[in-house]
Amino acid sequence: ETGQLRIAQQFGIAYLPLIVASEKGLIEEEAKALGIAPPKVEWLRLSGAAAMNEALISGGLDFATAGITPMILTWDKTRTTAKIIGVAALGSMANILTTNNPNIKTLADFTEKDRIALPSVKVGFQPIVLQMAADKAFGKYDKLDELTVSMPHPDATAQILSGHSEITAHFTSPPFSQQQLASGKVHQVLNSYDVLGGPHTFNVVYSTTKFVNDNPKTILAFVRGLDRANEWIKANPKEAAALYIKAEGSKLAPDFVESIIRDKDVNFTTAPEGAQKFADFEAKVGLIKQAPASWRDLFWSGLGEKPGS
Amino acid sequence: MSDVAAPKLVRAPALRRALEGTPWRRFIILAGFALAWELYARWLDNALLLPTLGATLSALWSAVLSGELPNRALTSLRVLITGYALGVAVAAVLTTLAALSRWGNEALGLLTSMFNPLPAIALLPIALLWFGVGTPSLIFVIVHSVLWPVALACYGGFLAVPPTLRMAGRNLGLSGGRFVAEILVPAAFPQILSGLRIGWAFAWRTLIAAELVFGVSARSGGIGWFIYTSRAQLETASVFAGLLTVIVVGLVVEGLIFRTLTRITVQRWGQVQT
Amino acid sequence: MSDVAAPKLVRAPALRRALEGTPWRRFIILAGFALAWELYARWLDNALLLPTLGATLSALWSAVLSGELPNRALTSLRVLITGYALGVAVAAVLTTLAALSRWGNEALGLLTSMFNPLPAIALLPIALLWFGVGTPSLIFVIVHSVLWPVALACYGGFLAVPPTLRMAGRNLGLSGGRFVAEILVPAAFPQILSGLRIGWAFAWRTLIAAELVFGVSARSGGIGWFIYTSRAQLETASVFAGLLTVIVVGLVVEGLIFRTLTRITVQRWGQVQT
Amino acid sequence: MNVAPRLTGLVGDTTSSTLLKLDHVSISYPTREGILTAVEDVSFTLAAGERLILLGPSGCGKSTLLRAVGGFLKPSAGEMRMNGRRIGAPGPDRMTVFQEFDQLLPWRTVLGNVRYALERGKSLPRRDAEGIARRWLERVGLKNFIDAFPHTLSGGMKQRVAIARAFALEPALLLMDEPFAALDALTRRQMQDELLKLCDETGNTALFVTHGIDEAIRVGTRILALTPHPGRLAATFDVPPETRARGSSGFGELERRIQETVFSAPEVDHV
Amino acid sequence: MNVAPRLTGLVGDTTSSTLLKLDHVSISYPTREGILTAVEDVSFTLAAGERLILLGPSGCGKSTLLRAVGGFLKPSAGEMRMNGRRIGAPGPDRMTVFQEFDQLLPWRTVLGNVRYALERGKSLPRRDAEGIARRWLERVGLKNFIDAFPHTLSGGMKQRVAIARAFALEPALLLMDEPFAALDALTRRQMQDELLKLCDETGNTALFVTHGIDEAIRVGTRILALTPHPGRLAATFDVPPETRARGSSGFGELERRIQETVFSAPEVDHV
Ligand SMILES: Nc1ncnc2c1ncn2[C@@H]1O[C@H](COP(=O)(O)OP(=O)(O)OP(=O)(O)O)[C@@H](O)[C@H]1O
Ligand SMILES: Nc1ncnc2c1ncn2[C@@H]1O[C@H](COP(=O)(O)OP(=O)(O)OP(=O)(O)O)[C@@H](O)[C@H]1O
Ligand SMILES: [Mg+2]
Ligand SMILES: [Mg+2]
Repeated sequence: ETGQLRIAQQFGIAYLPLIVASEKGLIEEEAKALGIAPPKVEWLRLSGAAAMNEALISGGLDFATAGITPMILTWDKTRTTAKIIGVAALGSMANILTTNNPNIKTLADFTEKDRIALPSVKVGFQPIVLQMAADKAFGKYDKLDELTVSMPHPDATAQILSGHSEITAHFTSPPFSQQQLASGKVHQVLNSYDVLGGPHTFNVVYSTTKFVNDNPKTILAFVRGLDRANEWIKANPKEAAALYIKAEGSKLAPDFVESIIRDKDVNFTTAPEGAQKFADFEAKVGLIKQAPASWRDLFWSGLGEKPGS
Repeated sequence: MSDVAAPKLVRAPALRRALEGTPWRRFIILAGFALAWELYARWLDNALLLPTLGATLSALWSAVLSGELPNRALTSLRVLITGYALGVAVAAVLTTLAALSRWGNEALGLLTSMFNPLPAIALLPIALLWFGVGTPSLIFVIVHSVLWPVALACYGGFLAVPPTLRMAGRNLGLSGGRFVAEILVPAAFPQILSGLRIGWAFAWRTLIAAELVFGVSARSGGIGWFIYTSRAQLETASVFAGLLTVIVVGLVVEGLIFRTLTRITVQRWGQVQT
Repeated sequence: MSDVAAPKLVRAPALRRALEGTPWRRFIILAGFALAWELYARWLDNALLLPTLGATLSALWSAVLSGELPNRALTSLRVLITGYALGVAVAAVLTTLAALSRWGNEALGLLTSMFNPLPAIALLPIALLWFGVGTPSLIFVIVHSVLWPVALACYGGFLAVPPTLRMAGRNLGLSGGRFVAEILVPAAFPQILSGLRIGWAFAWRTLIAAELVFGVSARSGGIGWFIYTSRAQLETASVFAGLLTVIVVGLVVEGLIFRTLTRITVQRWGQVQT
Repeated sequence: MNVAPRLTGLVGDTTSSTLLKLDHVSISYPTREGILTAVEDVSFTLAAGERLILLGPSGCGKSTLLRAVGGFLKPSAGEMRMNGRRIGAPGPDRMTVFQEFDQLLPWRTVLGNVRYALERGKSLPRRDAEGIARRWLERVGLKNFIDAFPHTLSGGMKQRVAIARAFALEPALLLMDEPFAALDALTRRQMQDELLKLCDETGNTALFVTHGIDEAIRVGTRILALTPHPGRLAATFDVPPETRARGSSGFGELERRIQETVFSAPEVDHV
Repeated sequence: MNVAPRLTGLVGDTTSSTLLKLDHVSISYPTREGILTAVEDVSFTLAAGERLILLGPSGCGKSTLLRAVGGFLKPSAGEMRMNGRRIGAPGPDRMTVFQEFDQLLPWRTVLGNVRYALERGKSLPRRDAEGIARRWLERVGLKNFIDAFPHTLSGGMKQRVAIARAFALEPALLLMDEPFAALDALTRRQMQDELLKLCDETGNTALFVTHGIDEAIRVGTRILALTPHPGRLAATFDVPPETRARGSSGFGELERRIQETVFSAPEVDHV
């Protein structure tokens, strides 16, 4: 079993379970409970799935975190090489396509003049969900691609709220979606839950098969730690919000963070949801060569017992 | 009058001229570099991180055949050249002002030390505000990345122009822009050239790094877009194919433009040795 | 022997010395710039995109009071200085080799034109492989961003050293590193200084832009991390406070280090005019 | 000693023949240690058509004075007027041949240097400028090096290009700072003749720095001797035209007189 | 004309007094148009203690020849040997005073320039170097400018520093390229005396370029006259010691003879 565990996370409220687990030392506790020496956990920050992948593959990282769609792609691309595999989901939460253009009610209302900001290119979470939606609405998954523009969440939020920008729509995640909606200047066009037909995982933790096989107890301790964190968050949303604000040095209002945690479209769980649907879609549009037979193939065996999809 | 007799000239031997003309040293170094890459990549055997040169070349080949890479490279080059030209032009204006007045001088020093360290993302809100999404903002940040180093190098060069040469120019009644353009610029040309080289490289870097942040739409993305999408899809060979394209463009520009420029200017004028 | 008589010296008038000493022009320009910012931001009235100078200063103040900003700035400076020093050292070695042999010369030209245009992400896989996630990788990319412009500027300066001065040095039997260090470097110092300035700025830019891509340990990030998190939280005033810190550091380094260096070297030696 | 005739202080008087007038001029350089006075309290007038020689030991301020008249240095005290107007910026009416070898534009050929000076300094069209430039380069013996770049010339050849450039512009006042120092005896003699010819043809005025007493007598109509450090006026000598030929009776006599004044140290002969 | 005594081709012979030997040396520069031959087929020997003068019109290749002996240029044909060994890289055994004014290191003071040369060229400790440097700067009349930076010196003062630097190193072979051209008559005379004194004291050998025939006779023990373009040997003149004084009987005679050989054009006197 490894003596140290290097976990990289990105920025945002989606990583709340990791933050709680880290602040409360839950992983170390679970490791002790399993009878192994608690690994020294090192928390790193990296931006973007690509950097995560490279760090993971180069051996500079044990656990990477990213959106589920890039993780599926990475899983497919590394089938014969690094063989990456999911360790746990970080929670299900809806992403929302917002717009400040009052004329836009549905996807069909977008015109040549509109621009949709997405935080990442092509295989990122939001671009794929947008393609799935377009596929559903028009039968042509890349119909809206020409309107998309890549831009980080905060900048796109500033643009869309400023009102004098070409950016009229933004596919975004909590807390930006809530912030934008709360401003009253934008409205919702699309909810990713509607596209997927139900709740779906947003971010996942993944690692290499080799690491997972070599350190089964550490993995188990990690997932149990996350499970405990999730339970605690559900039980204590107010404290969770306070803990998040303190740990991240965030300037968001505690009430606002709490409201996000309580949101019905936000559910912190390690069980993957909708993974199969994402994988099937990626296979359909040719992003991956072959969809997994079951969503369980994407994840570490211990997770297969959970009620995922 | 006692003429200095006409110089006695003979042609240099053909072999020597041929040897001096061809950059055979460069080819050897390039070949060595290519070999080192190939061997290291093979030894590493991790195509996801570092593909072999062979794999990269075949990815390059297929991306060229499909027409995607040439298209993207052209898109990038268009933006790049526009931004570069603009940046150099603004640098020329700023350094001219700086060379002509104490105020301009102080302003240039101040602006450079203030803005030069700022990364492109610092300008994002302003750029988007003023120029909107897409190419114009991209050009704006390229100008930012070219302007300061070029201005610094030019101005440093101006300051180092020998006093006798300055006086010789002033003696002809030259002043203002004409003095700068016809005396200071050619006299400082070695430094200006190295500034232009640095600026060129930074224009590339900025373009590639900014294409993602500055809102490129999928259809109009350049080589930065190509690299990023390839990277997101873990097509490492394609990523390196994109980078190789950047390197090749860099070598071509260096070999064709900067070398020639050096040869027909400062080398011919005896301002630099080699 | 007919001595040249001792020079007749008088002290310059106190007022004139005082006026020349103080950079009052800089202050006026700075004030004008601050005013323009404040007015534009007020007119724009969009704190998400561009906060007023006042708001920025108060964000700066509170970030300084909380100790966060000074801490982060120090973290950044440590990394920055390490990377900068390393980059300059490597540049010194490369340009020395280039100045001493045709092979080194060609290699430097080639490497510079190949690698200078490559953005930091191009180095990511290699950096991760060699140095892992975190500070060492960060230093690696800073070295990359400093190395090439400094090498280009130095080498350009070396080439432009007047032949008589070279001969005077060689005449003393100087060769190799000593010739470079004791003749070429001081003779090319104006250009080296502008190269160092450019390199410094790019080290900052790279540091800020790269801190996230190259990994920070969550609690120990530098000023890039500060800017990034502020941005992620839409705290635009804090973003600008971070940028202002960069600007202030830039001004201090320029004013204290580079100006002084210029004054006690090339200005004193009469190698640059002002 | 010579006193300026009539004109003392007649400002703006351009009808008179006084071309240049220096009035208690001091010139100093700022240095690290303080302000170094290179030239102190020098006054003289120069009438049109005169050739005034500045003579003095090395480091006495000859070049400094010439640079000030050229407009490259501001006097720290006193006044300099040309044609009654205060001397301001440099201009092609006061073409200077500098003492240094690096006064040619390295990026122009020999012909290009002279042609460019004519185009800019006299606003001549390129055609005419080229013709004049060629003629003058022939006169200084460089017609075979017209397309060479300055860095491929010998020291003396560079100076000759600078001389051709200055002569070609036929400036109202020609400023020459030891222009013939790098030339061999024959070439120097020929250049001196060219200078005299030019002045005869065009009525040119010249202010000429040299350290050679014989050159001073050959070239000048009047000689100003400067004391060393800071340079002050020591004496003025008129050169009658008949004295100019080297063998002439007056030559040796004048040479000795100047020698005594300028170099107070007795001449040491080698044993 | 003079033929080298005995030594023709005796390679490696260091016991003899031959210090420098040039054997059919040609030197050329690569230019854009082709290869320019500046010096062609020059042979001579220089015995230790001699002072050989290179005399010739401007542009004839004097500096080129000097640079080749200094090791800064490779001959395109022929051989140059010093003490029997082929001349390779430049070194402080052949200190050169260059013709150009920018040969001082701008970043060192006057004293620093000379001291540094002694430290590097003769590996002297700083203390000793400083003492010697001071002494020589005094001898060239610059003791008041010891701490000045070169850019604040006049042309003649710069050259004097270069001369002091070269003298201070007491090189086996002193190479001087019109070193006194920027100096006034008196200073020049004094520098010539210093050179002669140095050579007497240390048995120094010198190769000296000048365009002044009288300087050649005063300074040299032998004079080589070069033809213009490409420079070839025109004639050699021995200067008997008794001829050296200007007033001496032999002086005028030798001067005229050299004049006739070197400048085939008749001397034009100004009317
Ligand atoms: N740029 C300068 N800064 C400071 N002092 C200077 C500068 N130029 C010249 N000087 C000083 O002014 C004095 C006069 O110098 P100048 O060049 O006028 O002499 P000069 O008479 O032309 O001598 P030479 O015959 O050697 O050329 C010298 O003492 C010199 O040190
Ligand atoms: N770097 C160079 N490149 C090409 N040609 C050169 C170079 N240096 C000198 N020459 C040419 O070589 C010839 C001889 O030049 P050199 O400098 O040796 O003359 P010199 O005898 O020293 O003349 P002066 O008395 O004018 O200094 C000249 O025709 C000159 O044009
Ligand atoms: Mg002078
Ligand atoms: Mg010469």
